[in-house]
Amino acid sequence: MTTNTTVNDNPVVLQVDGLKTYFETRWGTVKAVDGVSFDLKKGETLGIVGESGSGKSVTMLSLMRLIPSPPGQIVDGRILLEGQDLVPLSDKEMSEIRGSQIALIIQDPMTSLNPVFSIGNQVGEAIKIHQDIPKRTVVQQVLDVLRKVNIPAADTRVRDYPHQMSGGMRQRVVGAIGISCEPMVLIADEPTTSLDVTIQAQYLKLLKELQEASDIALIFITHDFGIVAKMCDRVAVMYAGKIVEMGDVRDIFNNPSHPYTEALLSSVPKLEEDVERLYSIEGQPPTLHDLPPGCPFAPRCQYVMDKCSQTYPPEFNVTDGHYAACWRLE
Amino acid sequence: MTTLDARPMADTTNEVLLEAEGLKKYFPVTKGLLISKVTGWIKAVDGVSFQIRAGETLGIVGESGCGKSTTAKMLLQLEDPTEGTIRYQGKEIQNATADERRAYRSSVQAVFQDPWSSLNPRMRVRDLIAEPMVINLNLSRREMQDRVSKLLEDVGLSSYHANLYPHEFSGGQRQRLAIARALSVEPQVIVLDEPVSALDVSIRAQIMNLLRDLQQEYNVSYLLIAHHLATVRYMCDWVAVMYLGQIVEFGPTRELFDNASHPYTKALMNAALPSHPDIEQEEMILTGEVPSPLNPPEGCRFHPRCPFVIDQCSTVVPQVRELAPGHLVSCHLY
Amino acid sequence: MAAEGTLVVQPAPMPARIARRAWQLRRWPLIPMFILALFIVTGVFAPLIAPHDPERGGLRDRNLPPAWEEGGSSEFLLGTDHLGRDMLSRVIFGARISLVVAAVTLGVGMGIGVASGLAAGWYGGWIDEVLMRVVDIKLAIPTILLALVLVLALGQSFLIIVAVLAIAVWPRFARNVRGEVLQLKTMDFVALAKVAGASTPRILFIHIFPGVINTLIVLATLEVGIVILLESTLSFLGAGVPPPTPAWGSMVSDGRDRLAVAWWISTMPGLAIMATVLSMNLFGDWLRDRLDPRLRQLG
Amino acid sequence: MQRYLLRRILLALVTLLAVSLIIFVMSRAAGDPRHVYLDDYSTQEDWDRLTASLGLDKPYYQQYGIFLGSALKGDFGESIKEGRPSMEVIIERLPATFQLGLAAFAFSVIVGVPLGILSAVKRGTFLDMVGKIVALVGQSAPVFWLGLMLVFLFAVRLDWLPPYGRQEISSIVLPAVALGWFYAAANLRLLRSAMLNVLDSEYVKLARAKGVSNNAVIWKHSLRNALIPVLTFAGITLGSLVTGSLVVETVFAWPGLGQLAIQALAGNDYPLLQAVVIVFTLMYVTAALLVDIMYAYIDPRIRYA
Repeated sequence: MTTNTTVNDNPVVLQVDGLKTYFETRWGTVKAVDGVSFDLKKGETLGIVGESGSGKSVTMLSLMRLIPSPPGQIVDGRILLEGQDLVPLSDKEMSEIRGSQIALIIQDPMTSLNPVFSIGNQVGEAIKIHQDIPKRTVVQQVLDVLRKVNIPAADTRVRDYPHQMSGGMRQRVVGAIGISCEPMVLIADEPTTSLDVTIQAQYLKLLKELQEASDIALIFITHDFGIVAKMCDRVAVMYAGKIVEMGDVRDIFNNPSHPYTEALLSSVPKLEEDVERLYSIEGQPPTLHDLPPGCPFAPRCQYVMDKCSQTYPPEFNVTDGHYAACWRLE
Repeated sequence: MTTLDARPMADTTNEVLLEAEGLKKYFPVTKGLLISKVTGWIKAVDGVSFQIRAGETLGIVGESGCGKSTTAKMLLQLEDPTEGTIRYQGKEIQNATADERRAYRSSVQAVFQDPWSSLNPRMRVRDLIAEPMVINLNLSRREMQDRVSKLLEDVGLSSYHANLYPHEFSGGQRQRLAIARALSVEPQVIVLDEPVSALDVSIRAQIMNLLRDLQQEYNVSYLLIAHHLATVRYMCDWVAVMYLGQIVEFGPTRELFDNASHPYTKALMNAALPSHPDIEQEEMILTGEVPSPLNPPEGCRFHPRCPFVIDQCSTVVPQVRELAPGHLVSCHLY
Repeated sequence: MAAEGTLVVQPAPMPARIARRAWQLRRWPLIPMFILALFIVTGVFAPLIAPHDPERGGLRDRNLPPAWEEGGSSEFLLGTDHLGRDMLSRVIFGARISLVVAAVTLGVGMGIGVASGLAAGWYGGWIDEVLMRVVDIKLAIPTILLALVLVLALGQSFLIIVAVLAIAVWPRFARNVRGEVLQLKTMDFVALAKVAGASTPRILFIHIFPGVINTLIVLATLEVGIVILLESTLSFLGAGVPPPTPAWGSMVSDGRDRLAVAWWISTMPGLAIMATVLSMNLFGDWLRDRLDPRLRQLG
Repeated sequence: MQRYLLRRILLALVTLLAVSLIIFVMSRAAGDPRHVYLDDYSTQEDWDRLTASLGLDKPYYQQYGIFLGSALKGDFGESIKEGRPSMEVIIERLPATFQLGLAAFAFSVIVGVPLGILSAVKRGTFLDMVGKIVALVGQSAPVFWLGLMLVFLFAVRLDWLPPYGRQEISSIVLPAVALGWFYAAANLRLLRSAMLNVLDSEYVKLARAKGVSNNAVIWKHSLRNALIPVLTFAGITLGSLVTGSLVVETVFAWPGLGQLAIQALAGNDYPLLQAVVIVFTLMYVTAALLVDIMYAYIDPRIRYA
């Protein structure tokens, strides 16, 4: 496990401040991301945990400025990458930043590579766009980066097409594209959900090594606390478009302070020990249009109080750097 | 037969319901322009034996392509075994009479992974749940309705849901409907093929607990197919680990998880994600990927990826050892 | 979760559902539906609606322009043709032929197409192979040419026309139904029906066929347009329903050499064809979006 | 790839064989060919001679064999009306048909492809509207009527272009537009929906995340993928391009194969008609084969299958 004492002193590379991304749908405004703030230091790994519809993927797309518009739009907030706000940038300015300073690894290795271009072509594309270097050097760099992600026989496989590779290999290629221009921030959106366990383990190890080698700040979007436990320094738990709890990984695991975090942690079976009975969170995650006022988790919460269904709770500090939005902490 | 025979010799007294012996399923690989000819066989399942006993749960774990789902399909008669026998209450089903086959159909039901594809979107919940009863039982309309209502309540829904269509339910609720449908003919065995892996995290516990409760109430046995080890630990009495079409290790759940012995089982456990950041995991990451079942490796099938490989692994098929009562492993190290 | 990143669609609460219904109502394609209704009504009640006898005209009234042109008369709203027959009445009666031909052809073609598509998709193997080859072969022979040859060989009659057009439309039904069945076949609910002991006919009729109906409805609306176009092309070439029955295609042909003197003889029936086919297409598009946007590439 | 192509070629041959069989059966079903050549004044001797020379005294399968054998040599007998080998007549007409087909194809690509892409990219804008109208007219207006309307407008009223024939270069404009419009519409619709699908895909998302500019996303990443369904369509509807040429050539008195086919039909000229049908089929099969090769070029999943 990483020791975060060293990371703590690093400078902040990414600061997100009051981010709101809304979608206009025929059912009304969907507040997919509704006031999300966090920061990320050099070399740090932040986990963003949530279920489907929690807003974690929309957060990721907002950071990349890839929200399909219409219907979506960043309506408020700032995304500061090394002090530069990404929100007001034009498409052209943003595409210079995408892939070079902030990069993305997406979920499904089967659909995230273009079927009609060779691997080498797809990995080299970002390099060609962002670096002004001769063709020969591009080829060399492509091979280097493919070797970095441990693709065996990289010099022959560059000419392969995606359909000729296994899921694990494709995901490595997607990873290679992500790191090809040595970004400051790398966002990994559930990069291992469709991989087998042993392949997942290989991939997580690889990501860790890559991150440590060049001090990338990594954001891990996931629904699985196991990945957080294995990979992350800090974690933000999202529910219905908001961060409900955030803090150091150990603090969260040892002292989950939001009832949702607590419930999620105790609803997962454990590999290491027998569990008599899992805690089960009743009900369903809410739909994001016409959310009730107050805390969206209130209808499923075992500690619910009158206040909860009236006003959304502010963030209460639990310990230094660990806060949760729950009235119980008042 | 040198493949591992995962039929517990040990201390259970429960009656054996369903038994598989030496099950094999080979899929032909064909080649040809207009008329195709067989050029090879994919050995999806290659000699698998196990038992399912009354009221117990057997788990089969493994990665994709290990043959666990094909095994389930053979039990459900969705695929015909290439070789081997399936016995239900001591009777072989391959050469059973039509009546016995019908009895088997209603005794073995299934719940699949994808709750979106396992319910016909054009049928009302009432008809979906009743379908197995309509086919297999001779009930009056009234009895049928009463049973649908009871089933809905048993799986945590209400009888008024019977008039709705599947698209009006969430993933977790649909999985509940699928379970109600499987239970409708009061089967003895339900094959659960990855029943929770497509669901949201907060819903998984609901469904796992529901399945455990229903097992008590209906005294039904489960065959659980899964890739997630912790789920298997929570749900099962017995666990079989499969690799490339064969069972490599088998035992009572607790024994197997505490004393995992086959290198593949160990690797799976180490690759699984920890439940707390302080849990130190042994660094044992397998290299390479699962080889093609078209030409499985000689000797022990795991040897090309095995960190503890010794000379004989590549030539000799390992013997099966019993390490503890009921705990079997197929490996040269023991 | 498979749907990660998209918004979860859950049963919407009642008010929202009502709102959605209203929203959909507002998007009904009113104009195309009105034209289609007009087409069907005039087709069925042609003798009651038409102001004149479509097959008789007076030599005195030859080549009269439509009412709004100079020299037009309000007696012949759309003018008259070279034999002095009322264009409006002829267009109205033409709807009848198109309607009947389209309905019968579609019925026959769809029946054959669905049956063979179901068989090919479900059983696969050589049935599938043979069927798809037949479809390929059919596509290789130009429909119109095949129709012309058949009409020439077997004589010009309503039955022959319908048979020829049915031959033209069934492959598309077969191909699409087959594709749909192949996909439905892999759905878990089909496997579960087998597990429950359902017989093949039960699976085909309770689980597979209803899944194909949407596709069929949409495809049928699109094919109606194609049938009408084919029928009019045949009658334009003189191989359609035999004269003097007024068919739109042959009416266009009548005006061919008179464009300079009486442009309306060709224009009016052509507009009728286009309006009908256009409405069918718009209606089909709308239906498809409503029933299943997945079918967008149908064809 | 080789196996894929080999299979395609084999299937094309099977198709040709089947079509030849259909033609043979139909020509026999259409009536006794001897009646076409001989009239009431011919003698029994004439009959017998013709019977022997046409091979009508032999069993049907042998007759088919003879038919096939001479067809392979390009010999379809003499055209009744022209009194010379059918193939000769056809070869004279081929250039005109090719010209028209190519011009129509060019029109359909030049109009359909850019409009299809732009309507997808600029969905809901004025351009999309224009695309929609072009597509709807192309799909709904009968080709023959569209042709006549073009003649009426551009030849009769405006007198810009010749109404029919093949004398001047400008003669080709109207028939090409009339014939090409339907395919332009089809290309447009297919490309638009395929582009919309592709633009929504994960790999386009990843390409954008790499920093690929909007234009490169559209022209490089999306178009090639979106062309796959368009090509599939082209493969299965080339047959109707031929059909269309029958009608258009008739409307515009364009001296090509289509017009020849209609003339052959009208004149009961069976040997000529058979030849025309076979040539049409051959053209279709070849075009479909070309599409299959293109397909393999565009989609590596086929190339390396």
